[in-house]
Amino acid sequence: MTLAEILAGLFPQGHDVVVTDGLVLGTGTRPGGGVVHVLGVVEGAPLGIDGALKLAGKVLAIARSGDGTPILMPIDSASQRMSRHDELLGLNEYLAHLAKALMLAEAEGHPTLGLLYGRSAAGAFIATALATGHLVALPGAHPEVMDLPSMARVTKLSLDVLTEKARATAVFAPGLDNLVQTGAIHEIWNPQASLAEQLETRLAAPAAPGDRRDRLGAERGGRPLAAAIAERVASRVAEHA
Amino acid sequence: MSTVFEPEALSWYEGSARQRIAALVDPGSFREAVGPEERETSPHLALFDLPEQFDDGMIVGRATLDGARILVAAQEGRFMGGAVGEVHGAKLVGLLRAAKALGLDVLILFDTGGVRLQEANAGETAIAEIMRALVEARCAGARVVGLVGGRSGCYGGGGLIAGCCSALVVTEQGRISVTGPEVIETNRGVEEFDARDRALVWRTMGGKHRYLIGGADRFVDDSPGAFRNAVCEVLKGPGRLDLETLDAEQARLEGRLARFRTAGDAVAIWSSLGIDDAPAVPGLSTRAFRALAVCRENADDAR
Amino acid sequence: MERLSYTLDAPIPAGGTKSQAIVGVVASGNLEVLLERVLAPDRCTVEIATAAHGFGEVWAAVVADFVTRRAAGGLRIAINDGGARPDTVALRLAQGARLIAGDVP
Amino acid sequence: MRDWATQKAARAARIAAGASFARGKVVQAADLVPFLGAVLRPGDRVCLEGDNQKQADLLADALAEVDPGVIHDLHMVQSGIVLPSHLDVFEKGIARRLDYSYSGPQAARIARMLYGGQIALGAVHTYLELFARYFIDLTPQVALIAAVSADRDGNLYTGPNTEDTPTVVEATSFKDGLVVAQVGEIVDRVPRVDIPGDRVHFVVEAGRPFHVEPLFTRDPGAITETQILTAMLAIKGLYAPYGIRRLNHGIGFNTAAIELLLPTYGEKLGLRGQICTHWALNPHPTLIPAIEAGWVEQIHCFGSEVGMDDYIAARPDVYFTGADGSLRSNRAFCQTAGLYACDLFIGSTLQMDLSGHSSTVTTNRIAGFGGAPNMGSDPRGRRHPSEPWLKAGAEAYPSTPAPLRRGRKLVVQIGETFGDGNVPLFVERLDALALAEKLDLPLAPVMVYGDDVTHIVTEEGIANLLLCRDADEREQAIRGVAGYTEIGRRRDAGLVARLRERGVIRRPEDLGIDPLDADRSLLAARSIKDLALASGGLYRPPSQFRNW
Repeated sequence: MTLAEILAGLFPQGHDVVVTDGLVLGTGTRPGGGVVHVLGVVEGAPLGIDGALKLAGKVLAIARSGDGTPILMPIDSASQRMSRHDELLGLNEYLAHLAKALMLAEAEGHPTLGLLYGRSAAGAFIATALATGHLVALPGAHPEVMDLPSMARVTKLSLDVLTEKARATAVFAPGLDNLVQTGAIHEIWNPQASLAEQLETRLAAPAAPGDRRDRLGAERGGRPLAAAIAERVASRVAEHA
Repeated sequence: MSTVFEPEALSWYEGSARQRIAALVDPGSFREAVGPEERETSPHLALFDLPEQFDDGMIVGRATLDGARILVAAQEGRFMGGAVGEVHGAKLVGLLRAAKALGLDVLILFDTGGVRLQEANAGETAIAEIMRALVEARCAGARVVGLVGGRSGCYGGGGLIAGCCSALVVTEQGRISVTGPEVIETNRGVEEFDARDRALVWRTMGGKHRYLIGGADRFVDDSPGAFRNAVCEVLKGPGRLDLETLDAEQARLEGRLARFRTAGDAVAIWSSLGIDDAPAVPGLSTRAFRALAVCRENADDAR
Repeated sequence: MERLSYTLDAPIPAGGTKSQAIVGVVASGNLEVLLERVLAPDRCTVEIATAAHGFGEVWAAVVADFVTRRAAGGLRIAINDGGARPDTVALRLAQGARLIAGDVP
Repeated sequence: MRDWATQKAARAARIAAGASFARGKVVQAADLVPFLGAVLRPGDRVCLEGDNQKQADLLADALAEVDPGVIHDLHMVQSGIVLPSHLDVFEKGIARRLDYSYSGPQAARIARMLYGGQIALGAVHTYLELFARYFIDLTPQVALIAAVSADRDGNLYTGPNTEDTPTVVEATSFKDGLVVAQVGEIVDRVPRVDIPGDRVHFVVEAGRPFHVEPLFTRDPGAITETQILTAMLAIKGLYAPYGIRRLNHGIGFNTAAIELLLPTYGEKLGLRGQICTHWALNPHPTLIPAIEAGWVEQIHCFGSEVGMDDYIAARPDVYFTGADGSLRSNRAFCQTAGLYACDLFIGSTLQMDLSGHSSTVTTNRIAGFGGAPNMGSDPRGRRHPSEPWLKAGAEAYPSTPAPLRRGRKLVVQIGETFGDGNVPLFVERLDALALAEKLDLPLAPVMVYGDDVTHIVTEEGIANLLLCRDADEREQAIRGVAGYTEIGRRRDAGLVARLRERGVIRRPEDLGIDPLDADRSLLAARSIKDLALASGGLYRPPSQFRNW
């Protein structure tokens, strides 16, 4: 689906969303008349220091309003911008700042909903979609940490061998299903059904207490150990303390 | 007349994660949680016929520092380059969740190349969970201090986690970055980044540069004692994370971007900070460098 | 990975009272050695998981020398090996025996 | 009547041919390829200067571009096969025969080309041996050399990396050969005259310095505990008892560890002033802490080392320096010094057999020798006594009356029993023998012959071969320090125990060394940065060695 189709589906009442240099900003009107803030990275753009800062500034402005307006973050990005200049200026701080801003906005009562409909990768994925409180995806989305050819280079395994291994486990190969199985993506929306209804259902759902991605990963089999280990560490540390 | 160089007993850079913890916290105070004897190794490395490590390269537990209770996590940068896999990441998630519940400060001894490729999806998700748990712990009042001075630096997702910490202590060897030099070179060509030019790597991502642009809060010698002193100092400061903090960080990062948008190289940035002999910065001793670095961009506790 | 396992008579009981010790890291040419005091003081077992295949004879010789020369009685030893050379293996084993004896912090 | 000056006439013809591309002696870099085409003749013996350090790289690249239809069948007589272009000339048919010494970086490619018959090999020499042949039967007709700067008369400044240049020029120019120099820049007045201008016929300005490989920089960060143990054994078990003051070190990490242990471990043993005072050695950065601690009286160098120039210039009491203040190195003289004036050579190898023969050749890699066979041999022409030399002689020939007893130079092989990738150091049969068979060579490329080796140091201990009385003892002494290699595991335990009682084999514990003390904290510097700091900022390491 294109961004225009998605926005039209999400906001039949209309929206004022514009895309500039790969960043999407604006609001959409909800059926009941309220609005949803829309901000994200689209058109396969990489996320660099300026983009991250711009998005974070917007998120912080929303958070300061304290009106509880939800934030929807559509994502179809590349990875973080890979450049010497971005790193020179401290890209890690800019990306982390954006992620923190999203989490703070959520803590201030603005539900954050990631909507992955295209690609996303590595640090850009972490700083955007994975920093939202709830991440949904549309079929056709293609998240990846590293593509298989690059992985083949690093691991010195042939592409065939890697592809074969990818059949046995969800844990390393790119792709939507694999990240659903690890629990990174909470749910996949149905593009045939009304996106607006699915959005409203989601926004009406009570906020889940805490981060349950590791438990999802255990339930879905993509991350068999993470939840149990985290829990065990937390309880052992508490015992000692 | 120079004298013989006499190294301190333990170099942070050379030490193992366990040695670093032992030398950092109060002697004998560290209690590991889910230690190597529990053999919680990676369930995924066998698929690649790779050796496992009993602690999966992540050591977590509690300890005391100057008598105060703290939580500690340390990455072993030599095992899989300190990369974050499922178990490795989950241990830190659990520790940070405990920090929130217990209201205890946390030290993270970074040493990582980022996500572990052989379990990339698990590692990527774990980093997102770590960041969330870290932010929640900080919102609950815990300080989370990152220590960066290991062999593998603090790359990829590690750099993002570091960016969420309330304070960072770095050494000259410590590198903080998202994309590593080799990856930039592979993707963009050697003209963009010559990864073999190590001086370039360090002046772009190394501890001195990060300290000068306000990307780190303390710059210390490569020794546990130096880290300990700096950690004790920053633990006295505020670590609170709220909108005010992030507004201040927004202003700080906007200021940096405006000031150095056109700078092509670290040396140009250092010059514009007012350092007369900027090319000499990498060669300076810690003491000389800190004296010179009074003109640095301040981090203002805004992170 | 190749897995090897040895059970030996150990003439010298491990010193000290620590229940466990660990030395080394798993990296190319390096290894970790986990020692646990769980056996009778005249026995020693060594389990090895190694990335380097076909060195069984060498491991047997290194382990036998270690148990003869160092205080290894009572120890269950587990090794994860990243293809370390025998001299490194022998050194780590000796460091482990010293560590569990409490000679060094 | 016989013309007794044909060679002079030939050179005059070359100069005349080259002059059309030159203004005075100066040739433009852009004209280099046609210029070389004009001054060279098919079948010429050509010395293209290059050793394990400096390279006449501009000239090498140009030579590889000449038309093989015009210039072919050259006979290359040069120290180093190091740059890709050094082999390109063979691949293109410009050159055919080769006599050389060292080929480290091109070891794999030269092996393939030798097997493929693209190179007709004369011999692999040691440096001094090749230099000697320049004056007897391998005199170059054309020498293509490298210098830092030149004036318009052709006076050359070779700077700290003088290395082979004086020898090459001496042999070529005084036997009516043609000398062409590449220089970084042409100046009005050179800082010092290393080569007088009347020996140099053409000069080309490269506009950049010649390439130099930092071959002698060893990062202390990479030194292992086992290497430290071998270094402790060498210091306490060899340097101290023999009182080794005059010596040469190889370039491996074991010897770098020795250098870094002198101010710490050596100091603790009270050995300062007793050992390691006079050296034939390149300016190893790892020796800086020992120099600063007052261990070293003087050092003569084969070449320089990248980043060490300022440090050397600031320590003229230690190094040989010129009127301009910078290092004067000279490979031929330093090799001679290493051969005749040193009491010990210690270095590493890739393979050693049960007779003690060692080689760095494997079936896929032919690295050549460099200076090792010269350093690592007993000079039969030596006549001056010294304590270590006499003591070693007494151990080797106990029944010979002292006044007629030769001394022995200590030739020590040091290394871990297993190398990279768990490859054993000790083997039944050297790969060099297989290579000799495959290439039909009359002589296997053995780096150090077994009868020159006096001691072997591994982490298991020291074998003193001087004390072995027959081949069987010798074999068991070697097996006795061969660790867990197959050679080591197949030792005769009883005989090895007896050798140990006689002190032929000495274990760490026999020397009061606890292997668990072999810790990196013993190193006087644990990183390149430590070395730079120890030098007071005078040592400026090349970028690839930095982590700051």
